[in-house]
Amino acid sequence: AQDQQQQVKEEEEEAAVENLPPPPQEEEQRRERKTRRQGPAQPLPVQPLAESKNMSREYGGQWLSCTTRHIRIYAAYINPETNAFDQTQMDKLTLLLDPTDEFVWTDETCQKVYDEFQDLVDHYEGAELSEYTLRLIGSDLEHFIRKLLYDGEIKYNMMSRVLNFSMGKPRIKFNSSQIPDVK
Amino acid sequence: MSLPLTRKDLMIVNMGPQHPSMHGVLRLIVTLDGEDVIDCEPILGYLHRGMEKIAENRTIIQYLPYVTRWDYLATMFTEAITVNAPEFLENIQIPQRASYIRVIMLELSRIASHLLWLGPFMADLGAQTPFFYIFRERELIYDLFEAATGMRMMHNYFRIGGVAADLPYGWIDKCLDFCDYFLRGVIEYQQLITQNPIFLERVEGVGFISGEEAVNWGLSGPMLRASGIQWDLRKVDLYESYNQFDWKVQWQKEGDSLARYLVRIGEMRESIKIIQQAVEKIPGGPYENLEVRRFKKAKNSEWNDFEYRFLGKKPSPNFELSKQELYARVEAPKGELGIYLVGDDSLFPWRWKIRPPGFINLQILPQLVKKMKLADIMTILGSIDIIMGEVDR
Amino acid sequence: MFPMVTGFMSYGQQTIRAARYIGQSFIITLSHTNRLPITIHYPYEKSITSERFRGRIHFEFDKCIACEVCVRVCPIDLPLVDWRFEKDIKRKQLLNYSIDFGVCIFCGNCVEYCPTNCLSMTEEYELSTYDRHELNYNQIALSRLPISIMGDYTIQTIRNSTQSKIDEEKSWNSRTITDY
Amino acid sequence: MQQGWLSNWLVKHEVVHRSLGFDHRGIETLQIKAEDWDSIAVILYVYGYNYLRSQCAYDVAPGGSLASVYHLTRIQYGIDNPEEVCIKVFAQKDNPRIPSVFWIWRSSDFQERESFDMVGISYDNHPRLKRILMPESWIGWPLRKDYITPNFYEIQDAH
Amino acid sequence: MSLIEFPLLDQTSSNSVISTTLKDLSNWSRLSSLWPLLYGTSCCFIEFASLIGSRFDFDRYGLVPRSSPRQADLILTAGTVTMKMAPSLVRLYEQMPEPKYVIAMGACTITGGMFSTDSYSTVRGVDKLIPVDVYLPGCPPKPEAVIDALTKLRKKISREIVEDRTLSQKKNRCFTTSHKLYVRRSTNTGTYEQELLYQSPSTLDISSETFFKSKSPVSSYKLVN
Repeated sequence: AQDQQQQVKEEEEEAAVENLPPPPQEEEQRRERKTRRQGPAQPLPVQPLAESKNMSREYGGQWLSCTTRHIRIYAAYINPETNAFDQTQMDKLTLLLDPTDEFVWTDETCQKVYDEFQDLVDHYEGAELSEYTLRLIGSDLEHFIRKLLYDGEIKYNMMSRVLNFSMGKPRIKFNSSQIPDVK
Repeated sequence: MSLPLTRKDLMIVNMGPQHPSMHGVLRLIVTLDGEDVIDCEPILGYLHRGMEKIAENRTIIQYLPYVTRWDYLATMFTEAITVNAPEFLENIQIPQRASYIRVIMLELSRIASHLLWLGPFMADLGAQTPFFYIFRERELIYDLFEAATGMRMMHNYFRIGGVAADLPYGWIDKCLDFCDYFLRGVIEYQQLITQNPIFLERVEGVGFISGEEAVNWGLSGPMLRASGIQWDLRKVDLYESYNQFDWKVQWQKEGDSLARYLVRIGEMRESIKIIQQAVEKIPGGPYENLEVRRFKKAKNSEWNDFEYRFLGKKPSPNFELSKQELYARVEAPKGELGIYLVGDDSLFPWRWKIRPPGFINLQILPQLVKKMKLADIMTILGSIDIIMGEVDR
Repeated sequence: MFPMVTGFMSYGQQTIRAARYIGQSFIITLSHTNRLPITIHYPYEKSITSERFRGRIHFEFDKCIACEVCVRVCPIDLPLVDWRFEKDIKRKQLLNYSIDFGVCIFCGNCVEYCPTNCLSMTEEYELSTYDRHELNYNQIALSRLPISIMGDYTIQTIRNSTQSKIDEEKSWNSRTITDY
Repeated sequence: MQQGWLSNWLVKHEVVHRSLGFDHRGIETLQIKAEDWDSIAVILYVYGYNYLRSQCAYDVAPGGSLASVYHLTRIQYGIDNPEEVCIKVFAQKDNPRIPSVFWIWRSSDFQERESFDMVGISYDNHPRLKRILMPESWIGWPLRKDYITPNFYEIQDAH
Repeated sequence: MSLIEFPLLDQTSSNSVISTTLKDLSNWSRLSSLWPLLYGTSCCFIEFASLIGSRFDFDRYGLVPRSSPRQADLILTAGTVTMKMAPSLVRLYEQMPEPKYVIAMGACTITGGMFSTDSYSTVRGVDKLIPVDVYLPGCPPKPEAVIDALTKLRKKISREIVEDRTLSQKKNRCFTTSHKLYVRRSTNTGTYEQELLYQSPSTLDISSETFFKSKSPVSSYKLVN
């Protein structure tokens, strides 16, 4: 057990280092992986007979999720039509994109986010399935959405019930390169 | 212990973090065998906001508004400890009037805290009426606080070396009126609650803690005093000017929920006694140590002496903490509220450890609810009197 | 036979005891019948806030010397002071000043430490909006004076207990909340 | 360095420790090696320190060691100025391990878990040492001076 | 105008007298029985509780505090929401029946307030989690201010067009994929006191051994602020 803990502590040290911006070769690997995957990311086929099931208490009995406004990631299978929520299928991740309709989405922009999501899931291969990891994925997706918004690819949905402009007030002639990059 | 680990008929109930009688965002995972509690795991941290980390990046002046959010029922106590720790660290004297004002405010705050313990505690037991009664009194305390400090709950009133402002005109009379009124209120509560047969059935003998156990678990405040230990930091530590008043430590020896209830009710009356005495003989003079001692430069000069050099009118926003450490504490309504402060010769403390009474008192909960009934969890949790703001910080 | 009798007797005693406590509680309830109602019918009646009440911050542009003390004592470094150093007058010229009330916690530190008293607390607390970005007040919005509750003739004002003592001699046409 | 009487007492009974002087309120501070701490804790408990007021862990310096501080008090019947002592145990940052005093003072239950959660000291023999305040899957020790907050969307400034 | 898309001006809803009256009736009935969820995490909840008390008495507005989200249609997020609490808040919100309204009460839930700097666990504003109808600043707001926010919410409801909802009922944007992440058991299993009896030698179950060996967080879009 001691070795194990020592190892953990070493990794702890690494963690502090690795929270810094990723080194350039990391970026290259990402790009590489992007090119490796052919075509757009495909969702898994719909399971028409899926039922809502809950997890056992060994896994906490709670939804393992990342729940920000525009990105909801659940470690479960969700049927898109019936909303059946099968929590026992923990080998699947389901992304619900902008359930509160803050933005206007087209199929292309949706697909962009799905591609990004697939890339991130591939990147975290072998990492632990925990709320922390899902949050990392979800936060990166939120940043991606913000970039899309500032580049004008998606727009605020002015027909939605509430107008929060939660990613910043609309501004004229402003894009993501003008956002100061604070470390 | 002959209980098998996994029995088929054990039921696991998840209470919280959003549950009306969880006093905030506590989460309990309770393992039940029928009605009996076999195991109870408290999960905290749903309100963890990183107060200690924030303190490491704030001057004391900047940090003062934060502290009332630890224990938002007894707000004055958190402010008191936040100014007391640097005062001890830098040997700042406070004028007598400021000390008296502080005592009055602290005791009012203690009453407010105990009141807001009483209401939800009775609501947990099924009695809804006291909740409305206590809010009637609490609003009066809020009025007093708002008149003196400007806010109903988050006062930001204490300063290093005194208080932020003197009491407004007419406040003292109103405070005395409140004392007279509240003594009647306490009698009303006792008539309504203390003799009530249903209440007695539900609290008597529930959640028993022996004296040794209480000390070993590090309990403090009414939890400790209800188990027969006369331990009140106001008597033990002699801070502010509590030794100038005539009052008694409230304690009981039964150690159950009823004893804790009686201790708190008694403390409210003692607090009124202290307020009445303090208001009667409040001295004149400045409400703030207008000249905060100049550190480092003239180390050994006596305060107010000829050689003594004064720094300025108000404690400057750049109040510097010297490279020393200490553990300061006050007797908050829930127990011992302590600060372990490590200074670093800079504006910011190096470490600001909060010793919250609720956090320490809560850890006995799993042991207390074991082998009790499910409905007793509410009683026991209510009698511990936790506030998640200070448990999680 | 004997245990049954004692059972009945103890049951009877309990009943009497319970009835007595219920009666006692009812007396307390009834004792409240002759006091005045204490509910404030808020939009039509408003309680007068205390003089030290910390509401929205009022800012006077001309008094400010851009010293940034308010920023330094603010727990979150909130006030945004935008100034430029003017070489000809050798002084800092304030350009913009803004406080975001979506972040402000109304602690009053800035008001207490402001050297020129250009900041002050008003009694305005009805600040809720539909859009969070509207809460970011610039110097123009900050210098707006709120309508005093006492000056508003459509509203009945209510003094709470701490004010009634002070102005006893003044005859206001306002209700007072007292429980005493 | 002036030695307090408790330090003298411990010297008399050949207990390994180092006196760190007195803190600002005149409470004696002792440093004890991590490997001796469980046995010395028993000695102190038997001596009469039955009340663990507070347990605190902090990062002594960036890149330096970690410290675990214990404030002990002796509660007795009818005593006004009880004896107090402050114990410091230091641990290396790469492998911070300190014996737990859970089995002596139960009051350290949550506090040691909190110290584990915040600073990352692992207390040996603590029965349920896991994260208490942060989510259970959190990574990193937030109260260390070299902690870097992750780039989560929720904790970035509202735009 | 790069960021917003204005609503089309061709209103599809008919503006006849009868439908308007019906709309008004439904809005009126909605706004006069807003049942709030008793959701409170910290200090603001105490002010919210004073509203229940006799001096402010918010039952005057038809507000009956409910403990279950299934019966509530208004949530006042009273108090700080931390990252640990965020999934619970979203879950509570999702469990509420439509139509549901949110009032962000207090500075913490608008922008993070006093915890918007240096805190490593506070969510900076609940509109990062759920849509917010009315923002109510103050720390904590006075109970009168809460009533004022409620009045503004009622005003908003009274102007609401029912067709909005049905129009926006679109299909879910849902994407399921399989992952190769390592699944771990939770440590919060409800066996707490029992662990004392069994004394496993290494209860220290620090996860994430595999995490940092190969992985580092991908932070390619560092759009911080």
